[in-house]
Amino acid sequence: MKCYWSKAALVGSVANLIGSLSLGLVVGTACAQVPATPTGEPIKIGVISALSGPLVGYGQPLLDGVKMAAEQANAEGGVTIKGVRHLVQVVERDNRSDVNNSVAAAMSLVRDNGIKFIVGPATGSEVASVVEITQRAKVIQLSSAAILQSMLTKENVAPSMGNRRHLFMMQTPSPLREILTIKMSMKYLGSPMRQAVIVSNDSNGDYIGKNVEDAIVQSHATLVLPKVQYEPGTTDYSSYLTKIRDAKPDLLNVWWLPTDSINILQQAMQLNVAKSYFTFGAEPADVIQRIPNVDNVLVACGPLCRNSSSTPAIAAFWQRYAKYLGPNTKFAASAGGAAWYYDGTRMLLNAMQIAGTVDNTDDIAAVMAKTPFSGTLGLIKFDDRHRAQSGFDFCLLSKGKATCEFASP
Amino acid sequence: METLLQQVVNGLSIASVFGLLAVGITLVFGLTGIVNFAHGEFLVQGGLVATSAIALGLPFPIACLVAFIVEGAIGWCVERAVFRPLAAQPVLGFIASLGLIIAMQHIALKIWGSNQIAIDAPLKQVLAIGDVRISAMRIAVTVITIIVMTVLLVLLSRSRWGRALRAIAIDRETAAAMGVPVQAYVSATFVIGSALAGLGGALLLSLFPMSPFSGGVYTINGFAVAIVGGLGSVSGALIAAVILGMVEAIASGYVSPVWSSAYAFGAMIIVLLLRPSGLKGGGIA
Amino acid sequence: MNEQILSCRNVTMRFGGVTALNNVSLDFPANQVVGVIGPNGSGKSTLFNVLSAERRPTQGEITWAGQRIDGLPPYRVASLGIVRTYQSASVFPELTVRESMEFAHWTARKRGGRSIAEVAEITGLTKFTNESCRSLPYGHQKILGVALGLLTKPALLLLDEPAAGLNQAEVSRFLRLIKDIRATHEIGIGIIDHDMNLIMPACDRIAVLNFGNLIAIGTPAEIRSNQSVLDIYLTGDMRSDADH
Amino acid sequence: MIEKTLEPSVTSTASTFRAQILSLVALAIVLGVLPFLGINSQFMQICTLAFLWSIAAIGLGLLFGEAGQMSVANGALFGVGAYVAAIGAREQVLSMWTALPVAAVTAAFAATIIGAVALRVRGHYFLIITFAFAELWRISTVNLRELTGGNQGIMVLDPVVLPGVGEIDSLRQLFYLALVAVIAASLIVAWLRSSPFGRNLRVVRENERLAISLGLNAARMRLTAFAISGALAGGAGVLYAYNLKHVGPEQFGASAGIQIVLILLIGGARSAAGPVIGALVFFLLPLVSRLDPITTEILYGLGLLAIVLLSPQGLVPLFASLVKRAWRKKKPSILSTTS
Repeated sequence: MKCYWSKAALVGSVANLIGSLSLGLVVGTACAQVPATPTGEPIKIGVISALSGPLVGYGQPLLDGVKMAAEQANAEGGVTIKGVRHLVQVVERDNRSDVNNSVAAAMSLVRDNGIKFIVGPATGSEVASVVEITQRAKVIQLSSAAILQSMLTKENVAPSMGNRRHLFMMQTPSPLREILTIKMSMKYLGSPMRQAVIVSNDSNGDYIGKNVEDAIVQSHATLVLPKVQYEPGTTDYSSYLTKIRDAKPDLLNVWWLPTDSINILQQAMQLNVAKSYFTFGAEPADVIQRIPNVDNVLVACGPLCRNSSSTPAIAAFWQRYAKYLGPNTKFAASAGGAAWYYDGTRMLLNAMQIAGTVDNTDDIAAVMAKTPFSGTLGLIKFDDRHRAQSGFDFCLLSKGKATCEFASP
Repeated sequence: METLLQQVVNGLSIASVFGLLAVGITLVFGLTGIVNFAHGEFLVQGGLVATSAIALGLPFPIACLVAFIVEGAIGWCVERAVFRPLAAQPVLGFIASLGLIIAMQHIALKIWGSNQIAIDAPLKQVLAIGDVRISAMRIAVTVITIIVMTVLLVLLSRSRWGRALRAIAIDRETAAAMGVPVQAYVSATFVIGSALAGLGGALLLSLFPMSPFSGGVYTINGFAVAIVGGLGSVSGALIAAVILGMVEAIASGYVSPVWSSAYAFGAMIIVLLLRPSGLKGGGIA
Repeated sequence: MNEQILSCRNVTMRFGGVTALNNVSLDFPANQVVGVIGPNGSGKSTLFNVLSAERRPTQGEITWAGQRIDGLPPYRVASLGIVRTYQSASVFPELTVRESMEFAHWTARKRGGRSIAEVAEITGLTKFTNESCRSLPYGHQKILGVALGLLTKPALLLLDEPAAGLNQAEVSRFLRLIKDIRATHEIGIGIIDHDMNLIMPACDRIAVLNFGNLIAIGTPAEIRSNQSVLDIYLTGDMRSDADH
Repeated sequence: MIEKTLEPSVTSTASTFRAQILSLVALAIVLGVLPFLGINSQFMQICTLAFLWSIAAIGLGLLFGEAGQMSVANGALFGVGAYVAAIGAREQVLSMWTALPVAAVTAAFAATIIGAVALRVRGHYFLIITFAFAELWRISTVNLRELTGGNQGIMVLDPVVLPGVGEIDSLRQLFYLALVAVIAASLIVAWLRSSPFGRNLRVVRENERLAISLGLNAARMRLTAFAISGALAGGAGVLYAYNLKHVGPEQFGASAGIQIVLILLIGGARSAAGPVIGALVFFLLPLVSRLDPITTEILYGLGLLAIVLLSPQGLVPLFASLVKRAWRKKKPSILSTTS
C-alpha cells in the first residue's frame, strides 16, 4: 500500500512538472487517458446561490455554470493532481435570495463540510456578509457581484498576507467595462458625440454611472446631462426619458439592470429620445421580440448573449448549456452569467493542477491570481485586485437583425 | 414647453396605470375591510395567464377576458377559503395575504419561470403631435381604465349592489339587520376586485414586461393611490391617480428620480394626517 | 367636604343643521342623584357625551368645582372624578371581571379608590370575579359597568340608561344597588333613563329635556305634577317609548 | 362549566408571570444545551440569527399581542439599530456595547415619531402608514449615501469584545450572546405583560372608549408600547449588524418588517416563548426540507395560511392547549377510577 502511494506521488510530481509547463486543461485530458491513476477524494465545490425568491434569475445560471464545469471535468476523467485522480463534486445551497440564509449556507459549507472552494452568491449584500466567513477560513470564493469592486484592494489580496487573498471577482470590473462599451458604441453607432446615461440606483449602478460618465469624457464625446439614476423595478420611465430627450443626445447609454434595460429601451424609442442606443444586459433576442425592426441599437450582454456564437468557444458553451436550459429555459434570464462561473470553476480546477494541491488554498489562490486562462470568455486574467478581466458579447441590432462580436478590454 | 406638455402626457399615462392598480384595492380594502397585500400578485398572475392565453393563439382582447375570468375565479376561491373565515380580524387577513404572496409568487415561478415575460403590444403605433409622443397602446389602456372606472361608478351609485355596499361600508351590523346579505355582497366585491386585478395585469403586460416578483411594486402604488383617494371611493382613486401620476412625472422629471417612489408614500402619510378618510373618504363613489 | 358641582351653562350642541341641545343649563351636585328624562332624540345622551367631554359643545361651558373642563381630553375629565357608563353594556370582553376591576381600581390609585372586594360585594359580582366579562349575562355586564365606575372613586357617576334592556327584576335590583351606593359612598349620580320605576324612586331632582330644550326641573313629585311634562308624555306613557 | 369560563381568561390575559418565566427557563435550557449536542455550524449560525430576529418580534409581540396594534415599521426600527451600530463602528465612536443603548434610544425615538403620526389613524390605516415609513427608511438608506454608504452598505468588522472575556468571535460564543439577549428581552416583556402597564395595554385593546372613560390615557399607552417595541428592535439590530458584519439597504425596511410579523405570527404573539420558536421555525423549516426550493416556498406560504386559519394564536399556544387537553382528559379518568 505504502509503496503504491509513493509511486503515485512520483507520477504526480511528473504530472505536476508537465502541468506547470503546459495548460492545465491539456493535462486534465492527458491524465484522463492514463488508466492506472488511482482515484482520490472528490474535490468538493460549494455553491451558494438563489434557487428561490426574487434573485433566482441570477442564482440559477450561477449553479448551472459550476455544474457544467464539474461535469465536463468528470467526463474527462476527473482532475488529476500529483497522479491522483479527483472527481469534482458540486455541493449546492439555496440562499432563498436572503442574507441570513447565505450566511448559514456559508457556515454549512465552510465549517460543517470543510469545503475549501465556494462559488457565489451572485448579489451584493449576500456576498458582503459571506466574505468574512470564507476568507477567515482561507476558503477560495468566486463571485461576479459588483460589490466586490469596493471590497478588493491591492493590499488585502496581497499573497500570503492579504486578508482577502482568497476572494476573486469574475466580472470585468469598472471602469474597463465601461471604457470598452463606449469604444464599441463609437465603432458601431457612427461615433455619437452627444451622449447621456440612465442607470439603476443599486450597488452595480453606483459604479457604472460614474465610470460611464468618465469613459464618455475620455472618448472625447460630450456628456449632455449628468447620469439619471432610477429606482430598480420602476415600470414607467417616460418622465426620466423625457428629461433626457430635452438634452438632445445622439446616444443614450442604458445601463443595468437587465430586467429594466429592455423596458427602458422600448419606452425611450417610443419617445424618440436619441438617435441611437446602447444597453447592457438585455438579451438581443428579447429586444427584437419586444421591438420589431429595431435599429441603431448596440447591446452588450453580461457576459454572453443567449445562443450567440461570436467565437467557437462561445458556440460550444451554448451547446453545452442547452442541455441544462432544456427543461428550464424558464430560468434563462441573464443566462449568459453562467459563463463567468463556468470559466471561473474551470480556472480554479486548472489552478489546482498547476499548484499540485487540492487543499492548500494559499498556493491555489496564488496560482489563480497570476495564471491567465483561455476559456469561453477569451483569455481571462486577474488584475492586481483579483478582478477578472474578460470580454463579453456585443450585438448590433439593425433592421431587426442582430450581428454579434465578442470583444475584450 | 413641449417638454412640459410631454411630461403632462406622461403623468396622465402613469395615472391610468395607477388607477388600474387602485380601483381593485379601493373596492376590496375600502368596502370589505380586507387588507389584501396579495392584490399585486393577482395582477401579475393575470398578466401571466394572459401570456399563456396569447401563446395558445388567442387574440389580446380575449386574453384580457381570460385573465379577468381566471383571476375572478381564483379570487372567489381565496375569499371563500381564506378571507371569509378571517373577516372578523382584518389584521389576520393581512397576515394571511402575506402567506398568499409567498405561495402565489413561487407557484408563478414554477409555471412561468423567473424570466421576464412580455408580449408584443397589439397596438405598436406611436402618435406624435410635434415633439409630444405617446404610444397608441397607452392611450388604449387609459381609455379602458376610464371605461372600467365609469362603469364601476355607475354601478356603485345606481345599482342595488352599490347601495348595499354603501350601507355595508357605513355600518355592517345595521346593513345586516336591514336584511342586506352582507356576506354575499362582500364576496362578490372581492371577486370583482380580483377580476379587475387580472384585467389590469393583462393590460399592464401590453405596456411593461413582468416577472413573478413584479407584484410588490404594483401593490404598494395601488395602496398609496387608494388611500390618498379615500378607501372605497372610486372617484377618489381616479383623482388621486391623476395627482400622484402628475407628481411622479413632474417631480422625477424636474427634481430627483431616485426619490420618485418616496413621493407616493409621503403623499399617503400627509393625506392620512390631514384627512384620515382620504380625499373623498367616508362615502362611496 | 367642599361643595363640588358639575354644571353646564348655556350649552348648545349642533350637528350640522340639527340642534341636539339648545342653551341648556343644569347642575349635578356631587351629593345628589339627578335624573334626566325625555323622549328619544330629546338630547339626553348628547348631554352626557358633552358632560364627559367625549363631545365638545358648540356653545356654552362646562365647569367642575368652578374649573372649566369642556375641551379637556375625556380621560382627564374622568380622572377629575366625573365617570360615565354606557347605554349598551360596555366591558373588556376578553379580560376577567377581576382584571377589569383591578384596572378601574388602578386608575384611581392617586385618589385611593375603594377596595375591589367591597365594590364586588355591593354590586354582587363577587362570585363572577374569575369569569371573563364576555361570559357574563347582559344584566351583570351593565352592573359591571357601574362597578368599574365606582372603583375609580368618582365624585360624580353618570349612568346612561342603566335600565335599558333589563327586565323588571333586574331593574329593581339596580334600584337597590343605587340606594346601597348612596348609603355607602360619598358620591353624586346622574341618570338618564326612560324607566320611571327607576328614575322616580332613585332621584332627588329630575330634569326634563325635549327637543334639546330643558323644559322642567324639580323633585320627582313636582315633575309628576308638571303640566308641560305630562303634555309631552301624553302621546304615550313614559315607559313604552324606551329605546326604539 | 368552570373550565369553559376559565378558558378565555387563560388565553386572553397573558399567562401568569411565573408560567412565562418557567417556559422561558425551559426554553433557555433546551436551547442552551444545543451546542453540546454537536449541532453543526449552519444550525448554530441560523439559530443565532433567528434569536436576533426574534428579539424584534418579541417587541412587536408587546405591541400586537397586548395593545392589538400591528406594525410593519419594526423592520425599519431593526434597521435603525443596525445602522447606528455600523455607522458608530465606521466612525469609531461606538463599540457594540455602547451602540446597544444608543441604538435602543434612537429606535425608540424613531418609533415615537412614527407612532405620533401613525397612531392618529386606526386599524388597517395604522398598518399601511407603518408600511410607508418602513419603505421611506429603505429609500433613505439608499440615497443618503454619505451617511449610510448607499447601496454598498457598511461593513462592520469590529470584533465583539466581552469585558473580562476579551474578543468573542467563535460561533458558540456569539450563539450564547444572542441567546442571553433573547432571554433577557423575553423576561423584560414578560414582566411588562404581567405589570399594570401590560394590563392597561390589554384594556385599551379590548375597549378603548371604556378605558378612556375610566381615566386612562389610551394614546400614551399605545405610543409607549410602540416605543418599547422600537427599543427592542433597535437593540437587536446592533447585535445583528455585528453578526452579519455588513448592513445594506435591502436587508431592512418593509420586507424585514413583514418577516418580523410572520415570525411573531408563527410562534404566537401572546406567549413568552412564541417569537423565539416562531423564528426558529421560520429559518429552520426550509433548511430541513428535502423538496426542491421552489416547492418548499410554495408549501411554506400555504403553511402560513394554515396557521392563520387554524391557530391564529400561533403554534406555541396551539401545542400548549393540546398538551393541556391531553392532561385534562387523563385527569377525570383517574378520578373515575378512584371514585
